[in-house]
Formats: sequence, C-alpha cells, structure tokens
Amino acid sequence: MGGETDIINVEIVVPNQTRYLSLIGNIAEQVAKALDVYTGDRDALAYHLNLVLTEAMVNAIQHASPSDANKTVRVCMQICDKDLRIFVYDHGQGFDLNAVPPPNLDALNERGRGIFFMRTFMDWVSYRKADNGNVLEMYKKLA
Amino acid sequence: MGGETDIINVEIVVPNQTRYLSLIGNIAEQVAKALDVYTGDRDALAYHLNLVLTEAMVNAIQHASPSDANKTVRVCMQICDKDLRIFVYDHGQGFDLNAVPPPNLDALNERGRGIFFMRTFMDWVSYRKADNGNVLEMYKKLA
Amino acid sequence: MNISTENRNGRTILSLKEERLDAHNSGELKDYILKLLEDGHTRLVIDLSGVRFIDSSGLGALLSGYKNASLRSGSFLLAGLQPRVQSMFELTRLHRVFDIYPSLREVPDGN
Amino acid sequence: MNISTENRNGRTILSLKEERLDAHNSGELKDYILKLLEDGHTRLVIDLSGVRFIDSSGLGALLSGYKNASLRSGSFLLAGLQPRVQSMFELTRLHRVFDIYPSLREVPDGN
Ligand SMILES: Nc1ncnc2c1ncn2[C@@H]1O[C@H](COP(=O)(O)OP(=O)(O)O)[C@@H](O)[C@H]1O
Ligand SMILES: Nc1ncnc2c1ncn2[C@@H]1O[C@H](COP(=O)(O)OP(=O)(O)O)[C@@H](O)[C@H]1O
Repeated sequence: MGGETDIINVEIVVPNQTRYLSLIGNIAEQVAKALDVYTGDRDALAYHLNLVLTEAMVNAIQHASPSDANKTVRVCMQICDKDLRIFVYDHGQGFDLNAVPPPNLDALNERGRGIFFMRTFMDWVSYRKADNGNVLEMYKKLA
Repeated sequence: MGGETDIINVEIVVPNQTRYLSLIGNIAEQVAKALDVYTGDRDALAYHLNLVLTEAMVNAIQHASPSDANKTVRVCMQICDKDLRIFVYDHGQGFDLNAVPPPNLDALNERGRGIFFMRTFMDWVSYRKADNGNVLEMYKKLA
Repeated sequence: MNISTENRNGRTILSLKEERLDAHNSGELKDYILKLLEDGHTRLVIDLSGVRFIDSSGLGALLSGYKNASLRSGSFLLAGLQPRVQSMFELTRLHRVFDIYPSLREVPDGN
Repeated sequence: MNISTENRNGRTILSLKEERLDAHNSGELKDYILKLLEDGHTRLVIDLSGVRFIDSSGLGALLSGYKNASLRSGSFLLAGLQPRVQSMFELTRLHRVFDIYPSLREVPDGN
C-alpha cells in the first residue's frame, strides 16, 4: 500500500512435456487473479497470460528441444508494480523472431498463430540469447 | 515416463502480506493436482499442501518480519520423483522448532496449531539458519 | 471480508462469502463477531457452506467467537461445513467443542 | 483425451470432456476426427461447451477436421463455445470459416 512497490516473482521448472502446459497455464491464471494493481478485466487477463505462456512453452518444447534426457523448461513471471514480464527459456538453436511475419489469417493454416497471440495480448515480445540458450521475453503494462 | 525422473521446481516471491496467502495456497493446489506420480487422493494432497504453505507463510509474516520496507517472503516447492520438499524462508530472529510442544487440544487456545498441522500432513519438518536468514523445510514422500 | 448477516427465528446468521477463512480475513471475522455480541446479538450461527479452506487462524477466530458468546451466556453454532473443513475440526478435536449442523436448515429455532 | 461420441439425427456428435484443448491433447483430437471421417462419419459436430481454454494447436486441430471433412464433402459444425473461446475464433477470423451454433440444441438435423 501507499508508496510501496508490489513485487511478485514466480519461477517454474518442469519437464519439457506438454502434460505440464496446464500447470503452467493455471499458475499464470492464479497470478493474474492476485493482481490487485490491474484495473482491467482480471479474468480476461488470466486467459491471456495462460495462453501466451502455453504458446511460448509449446514452442520451447517443439522447436527447441535439446537432445539430452531429463530436459526441462523454465519460465518466470515477474510483476514489479505495473510492469509484467514473462520469460521462457529454451536450449535450442534459436530463431529470428523479427523475421516471423504475421500469419495470413485467410489461409487456413493449421499452425503459425502462437507468436501472433503473444504479440496480440502482450505489449511487446523479444527473443535473444541468454543463459547458455535463448529466452523469449514478453512484456505487458498493467495499466 | 520410463526411467526418467520427473522434476518440478516452483519458486515464488511475494510481499510479506497476508493477502498473498491465497496465491501461494492456490499455486500449491495446482502443483498437487499435476502430480501424476502421487497415487493417493490428489484433492486431499492439494488441501494439505495449501494448508502447510499457508501456515508456514503466516509464521514468516507474523513471527519473522524484518524491519526494512519492501519485505518479501520466498517459498519453494521441489518435486523430484516421489520426494516433495517445501522451503519457506524468513529473515527473523529464528526459533527452536524442536522446542515447540504439540498443542494441548483440550485447552481451546486460539493459536498454536500451525506447526501441528505441518507435522501432521508432512513426513518431517525442520527449521535452520540459511541464506542470511532461516528456512523452514517440510518433506513428504509421495508414496 | 464478505459476510452477509440475517436475523432469523431468534438467531443471527452470519454467512461467510469467502472461499478461504485464513490469517488474511480471520481477524476481521473475530472483530465482527465481537461487535455483534457487544451489540446484544448473543445467539450466533456461522454458515460456513461457502468456505472450502480453513487454516489455524480461521479455527482460532471461531474459537474466539465461541468463547466470547459463552461468556455472555449466548450460543455459537456452526453450519454447513464442507467435508475437508469438517476434517480440520476433527483433527483438532474442535468438533467436540462446537455445535455443528449439516446445514442452516437443521439449526433449531433460537426463541 | 476424454471424448464422448454419439450419433444423433444423422450427425456424429463429439463432446470434448476436457477443460483445455491445447498442444497436449489436440493431436489426439485431430487423429480421432480423421479416423471417424475415414470410417464414413462425415457429418461431424464438435461440442465445445466443456472447453474453457483453447490455444493455437486446438484451433489447428479443428481446422484440420474442417478441411478433411470438406475434402470428403462432409460437414463440420461447432457448438457451445464459451465466450472466451469464441473470442479466440473471432481474433483469428475463424468464426467466418466454421459454422458455429450456440449449443447442440440449435444444430439442425443432418438427414
Ligand atoms: N523457441 C523457438 N525456437 C526456435 N524456433 C521457434 C521458437 N519459437 C518459435 N519458433 C519458430 O517460429 C515459428 C512460428 O511460431 P508460432 O507462431 O508459435 O507458430 P507454430 O509454432 O504453430 O509454427 C515456428 O514455426 C518456429 O519455426
Ligand atoms: N518463522 C518463525 N520465526 C520465529 N518464530 C516462529 C516461526 N514460526 C513459528 N514460530 C514460533 O512457534 C510458535 C508456534 O507456531 P504455530 O504452531 O504456527 O502457532 P502460532 O503461529 O499460531 O502461534 C509461534 O507462536 C512462534 O513463537
């Protein structure tokens, strides 16, 4: 309250298997629902954070799996006052996020909407080398 | 699956305010519900993990608050195969857990059941110095 | 804390509209009950049917209400405990202390 | 994946008994639909009323079903979308592609 800054940090490491998507997504929803600073629709925010984390984690599993066993995926959520940051780490070869074009929505492709969702629901998305691998970072201002 | 070891790690840092108890408790429930290795009643486990984390976090807030502003509480949940460990860190003066007697259940005291719940629902509980402060560790075998 | 209060058949019924009764809201419940007792409402019923989680502080707030109602020769009944909440009372043997009713309907009139 | 299947009024109705349709179970749904189409069930209805979360893979599995049903001159209807699921279709403009009905009751007979 008052002049204090509200800091929430959640870090999750799970096996890089799709059966942990719901755990990550549900935790993101719980975090969204606890965000008193957010004046918008908290249930919508919960869905959107669930979605962008799900999409990012699926990409880390499907496009960036290293070859060694016991592989894990690490995700972080940081809230500092009204700044929300989500980090999803992978150990793949990486890719050029800026070269991914918006999807052709009339083309009826079965794939290619993940990054579109991230860009739609978050204020910005970046991808870069970090920690012996790569990190996808998503930022949203909780206005 | 197979010979692999399932590792889940969740670390949460929140302001040391009781309004974050439900976030921590709800995340613990989500983790419990994702534990395929657990053959027991997962809904009961969810309640019990919610409870012991709530009790431990309340103690960190009420008995171990440092004097500086922007205080936070840190909790970790680690699952490695069938071993579940919960850590709750505080920066207070510490106390002697082994000197806390079981509560007199006939005395109708309004307080003093927190550690009793931890000891009841977890296989063991310890408290020691760690990381410039103290850590309460709770262990449970997910048989 | 979200509590709805109603007078019915000689009793004051407090329905807790919170999923959790924990250290975050139990202090408020305790004060609320004390205030009612001081105002002369000494036949209290706590409807816990909406509460799916209770911690030691929640049990403590209810014990405070029970003790203070007894001091004033009042009554303090509990109703509608969900199974896991009920089991917390059993573990702490508080089910022997409180008068517990399956639901509000089972609570006898207070006149 | 938990799916219940039923033949009714000339259509095969698949009710998804999962809260989430995501990359974990969408592959299974896609295969399941393909199998039905290959077995000659070409008038399909997907009841999504139980699904509260869909991701891009879930949309992809439904698109796969739609395209394969069309190849076989069949039909592929959706019913019972929850509001947030519906809004995912709108954002991706897929609500213009699929025939979407508010609930199973509104789906016309397939004979
Ligand atoms: N973590 C990643 N590592 C490598 N490539 C990635 C990663 N994330 C996304 N990509 C690339 O970006 C493309 C677009 O991603 P996305 O929009 O999520 O659609 P989809 O995964 O369905 O193809 C992917 O097909 C893949 O080539
Ligand atoms: N993190 C802690 N730091 C210092 N003292 C503690 C801590 N946790 C528990 N204690 C001590 O142990 C006692 C028993 O704790 P507990 O069983 O949780 O009951 P309560 O907190 O209701 O008193 C507390 O009253 C307090 O004196």
